[in-house]
Amino acid sequence: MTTPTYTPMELMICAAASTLEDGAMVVVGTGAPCAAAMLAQKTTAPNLTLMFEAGGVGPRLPRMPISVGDSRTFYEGLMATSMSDIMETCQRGMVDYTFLGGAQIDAYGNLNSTMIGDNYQQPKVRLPGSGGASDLGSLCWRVLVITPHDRRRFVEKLDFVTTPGYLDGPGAREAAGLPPGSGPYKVITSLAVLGFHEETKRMQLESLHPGVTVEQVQAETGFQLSCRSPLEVTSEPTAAQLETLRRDVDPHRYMIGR
Amino acid sequence: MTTPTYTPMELMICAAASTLEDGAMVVVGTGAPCAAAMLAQKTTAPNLTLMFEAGGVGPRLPRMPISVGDSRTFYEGLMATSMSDIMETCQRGMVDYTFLGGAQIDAYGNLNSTMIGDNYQQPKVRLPGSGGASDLGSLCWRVLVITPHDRRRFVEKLDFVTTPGYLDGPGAREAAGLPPGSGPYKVITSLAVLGFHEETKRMQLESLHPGVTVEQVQAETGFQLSCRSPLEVTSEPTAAQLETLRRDVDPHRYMIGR
Amino acid sequence: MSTRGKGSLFVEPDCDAARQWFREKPKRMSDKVMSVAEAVRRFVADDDYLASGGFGGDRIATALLHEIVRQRRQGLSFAGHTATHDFQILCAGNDTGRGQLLKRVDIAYIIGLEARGLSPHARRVVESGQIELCEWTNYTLALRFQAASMGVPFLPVRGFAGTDTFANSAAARVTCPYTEQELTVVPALWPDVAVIHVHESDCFGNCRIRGTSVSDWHVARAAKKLIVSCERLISNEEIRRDPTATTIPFYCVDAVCHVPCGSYPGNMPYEYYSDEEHLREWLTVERDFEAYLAFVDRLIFRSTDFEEYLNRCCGTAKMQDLRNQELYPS
Amino acid sequence: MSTRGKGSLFVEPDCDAARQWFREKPKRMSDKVMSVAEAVRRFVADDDYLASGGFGGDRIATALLHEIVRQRRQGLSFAGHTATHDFQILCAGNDTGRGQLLKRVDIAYIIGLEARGLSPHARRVVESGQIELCEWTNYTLALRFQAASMGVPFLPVRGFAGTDTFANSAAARVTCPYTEQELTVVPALWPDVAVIHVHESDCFGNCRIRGTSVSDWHVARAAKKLIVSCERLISNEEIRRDPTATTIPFYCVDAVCHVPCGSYPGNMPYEYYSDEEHLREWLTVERDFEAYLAFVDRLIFRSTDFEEYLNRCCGTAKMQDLRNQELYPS
Repeated sequence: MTTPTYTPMELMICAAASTLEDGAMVVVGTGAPCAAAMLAQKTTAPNLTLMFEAGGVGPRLPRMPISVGDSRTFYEGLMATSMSDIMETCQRGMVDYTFLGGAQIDAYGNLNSTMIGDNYQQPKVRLPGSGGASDLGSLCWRVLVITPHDRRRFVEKLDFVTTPGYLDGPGAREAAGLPPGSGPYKVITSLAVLGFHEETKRMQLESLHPGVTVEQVQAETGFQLSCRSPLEVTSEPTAAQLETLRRDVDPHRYMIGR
Repeated sequence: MTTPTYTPMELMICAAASTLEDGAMVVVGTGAPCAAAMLAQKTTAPNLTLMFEAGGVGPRLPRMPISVGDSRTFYEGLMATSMSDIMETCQRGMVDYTFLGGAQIDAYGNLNSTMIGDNYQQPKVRLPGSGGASDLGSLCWRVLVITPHDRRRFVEKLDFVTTPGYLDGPGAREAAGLPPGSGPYKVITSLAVLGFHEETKRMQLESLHPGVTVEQVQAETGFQLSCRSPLEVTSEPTAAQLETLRRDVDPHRYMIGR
Repeated sequence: MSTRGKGSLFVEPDCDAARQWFREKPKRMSDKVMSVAEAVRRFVADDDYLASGGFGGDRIATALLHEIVRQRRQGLSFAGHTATHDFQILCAGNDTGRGQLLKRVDIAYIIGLEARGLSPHARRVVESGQIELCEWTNYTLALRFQAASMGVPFLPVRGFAGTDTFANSAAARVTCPYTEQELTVVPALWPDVAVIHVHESDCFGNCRIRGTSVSDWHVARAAKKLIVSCERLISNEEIRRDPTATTIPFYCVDAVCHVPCGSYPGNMPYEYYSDEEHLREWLTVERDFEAYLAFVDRLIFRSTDFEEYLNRCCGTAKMQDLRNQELYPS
Repeated sequence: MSTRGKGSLFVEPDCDAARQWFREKPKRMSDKVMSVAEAVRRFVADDDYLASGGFGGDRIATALLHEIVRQRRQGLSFAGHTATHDFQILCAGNDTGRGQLLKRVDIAYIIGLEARGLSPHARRVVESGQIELCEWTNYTLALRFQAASMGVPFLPVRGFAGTDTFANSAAARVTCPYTEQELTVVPALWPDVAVIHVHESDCFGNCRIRGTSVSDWHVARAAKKLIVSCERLISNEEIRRDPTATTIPFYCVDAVCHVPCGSYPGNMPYEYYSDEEHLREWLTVERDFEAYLAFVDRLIFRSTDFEEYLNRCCGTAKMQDLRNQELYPS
């Protein structure tokens, strides 16, 4: 038996897809998260319900949407509704997962998609802002992040907390009035899969991608990482995953070509 | 020229219709208010927009609805929406008029449609309750009442304040947080048309129906009435009003037969 | 002014408890079609808080309401949100020798059937003092469903204050942090179970409603368990042909019952008008208690199902007449 | 935690002032069809607070936005509620030698065009510090429109707290009178004027939208003045044939502009897909400031109207291709 060859992006998408169990509801964005959700739906989670923040519910995605509000997000869908309906559905506790990203992430899974720099009035780079991220990161049960892994992104202190992770540690979400039991769940990077320590709420290594070392991951991370024990090796994409991903999910290689 | 003959109910409906100016928006119920609004629309106020609290907007009423939620309320209508949309439209200040009724009314135009008796826990008669009345009476600009005139209804003190009129006098609505400038406007009865004194906010006689005296009205009223000066005589229905009312609005004499 | 009405809260506005419920609610697209009897057996429990869709006598889930009475549920709380004929049906479970179906009622509008008059039996039930009451209005009760469907503990409203209605409600007052204005707020209301009649549903519970939605958009989303009955069972392909038309998504729904004419004797927009003759019969017969007992015995308790009721009250000729009244009013 | 973010309120959440406006708004069913130029001239004033419907590059009122730029409105406030290409268009009015169109922006999402990347010119405008900013999120900004459309000064939300986003917003905290829980509330936002592109409207402004409504149901009701552009002008009879389909009623609308392909280069559900090629051209050309000035000069300032822009960017063959992409995606 030969090991299938795959790109880091393919590994990330497949790892993310494996996280989504059948019968769950997930608010997804464009790009890798959408590919992961589509892949899950076409393989292990046929009853996964995809939702998009502009109002699309349960589409038969003909191809990946370019915008989370474009018509692909409700193509042959179950419902085309409003942004409020989606957000309220999250707020009342119906939605299991969301995928978020950002320019920076810290040890507690807080995310920055607002600005780089140390002065809000005069940012070095002004980024788009929260969009729906802060809402979804507050209101869905579990937040998944897919991101390249480097020191510029994995930082000790964010320039701006756009979206709450575990804020400054245990109990902080609840103290801020965010729903108990919600928060960051997995961070799937180009090097590893990370989770959050149950008590400290700090990010910890759960599995290394094949061939990657702890030292390599730590070197690309701006804060101290602990390791869950036993530390595992990330499952490689299955042949079925890769075939479906390449043939049905992203035939034009929008994502996996990156 | 002969005076047209008409019933007291016809007079009340025509007087109410004359109150509604063209281009206004009005939330109506079933019965006399609906007849008045239809009559206004077919005579002097073609641009009157009828709304019903269950969600009907701008129907071409084929006949009078039996329920404010039945399908007549949006028959060939402009919009079939929700109760919240109607109430919110009132709350944000779009709606000029509403018609309300009740088992009792007091000098400040407060209305009771909840119970008769002096003990809430054990009422002599339990009535349906507010329905949308308290909402509409709070949120529309002007409240119109069409009612038979007798001492049982026109009382010094209500058994239960279901719907706020001017509560206990000047400034009370505003103090309760109700929108400034809103409140009871006209009370059209079987004997007279009454309004509210600008300063005291108490009900006052504005016009007597033909042949009715001040003494007669006062005798049927459980609180002291003042008179606007000059006190007028209620305009009789015009021949055009009566013809339209009888032929187009209520051909089956549901209301005008009473 | 008091800062909180003295009425009782029948449901605590606890968002986090509700979140936990909704988290665990099954969200697979499974076939949920079942009989009315099974749906009520599985999803309506004694002591549940019940909400009923439509507008009293318009687009009501008559078959489901009958079945709740027939299965003799006990101790229910109920949202009397312009409840007219629906409330009248439920009252057949009180003081008719089968325990007490209704125990607590949030009132906006009950007992009356709008222009048709008051229900004598509903008056008997409510005036006897056996039911705990809390006063609301149509909008504030709608707003309570909206708060629940949004997942927040309260929503503000500008009306309602200064009245005995407020004083006998469980509404409260807060100060607006922007305007310093005092405002009324109402607490979120998650019904344990709701019954809603719709025009069309697929087997998973994706539903369409034509005409006014009254408060059902919010009721459907606020309810912990939701049973829908539908005039027509349609394919999932048909739902997907026009996703804009979907009013209630499958993940809100626990059971789908196919009940043609299911709103009878109520009005169903674009389908059939209300049977005013039969509704008048209810009101008349209720005046005579013995006659009333025989009436509900025959029509509800000793009918096997809604179809039998329908056959007893409304033959095909009459239904055709109601369809004509609806489609060609004059 | 601070009880109020330090961001500025660009619009006071004064329900009573808004009520007065809505009371005086004309509510006759009059013919409101007019040209884009006339609608903008009459209903968009300098210093207005502007809201834009759709979702950045999906169902946007491109023609109206171009015209606002072309007529050189100054000092506008703007709701950046997933504002992508719409924000990019408005930024053509800043730093291009014609004063400053944008002055203050409530931000949920601007500058970025989702997966397409960031707009260099929008970054120039925002990073220069000339625009006053206040931070929000997509939902909280939607909720601000909802509060305004409901006529209440604020609405609560459970998210958003504990972040720098909150700290730089004008959100506040209140205590729930039922649960004693601290909750975030956001202030009502009444835009002076909103522009929304819809599928169909009659001449009075009764509108239909197919597909997701994003926040437009609330934006339309919150806006003091509302201009709609539509793909198709339909008869009032057609509106009355299906009142359930009406999303925006005439009494919210001040002007109706018939603009086929009016969302181009954005996506219009069931009509045409976004022109990604043209959107890429905008992003590319913006990198070179001189080229950018010439680009917007030619396409906006020196085009007479949207039709001319459309002819310059998108011939019939390309539009047919976008229609095919929309209707037969693969």
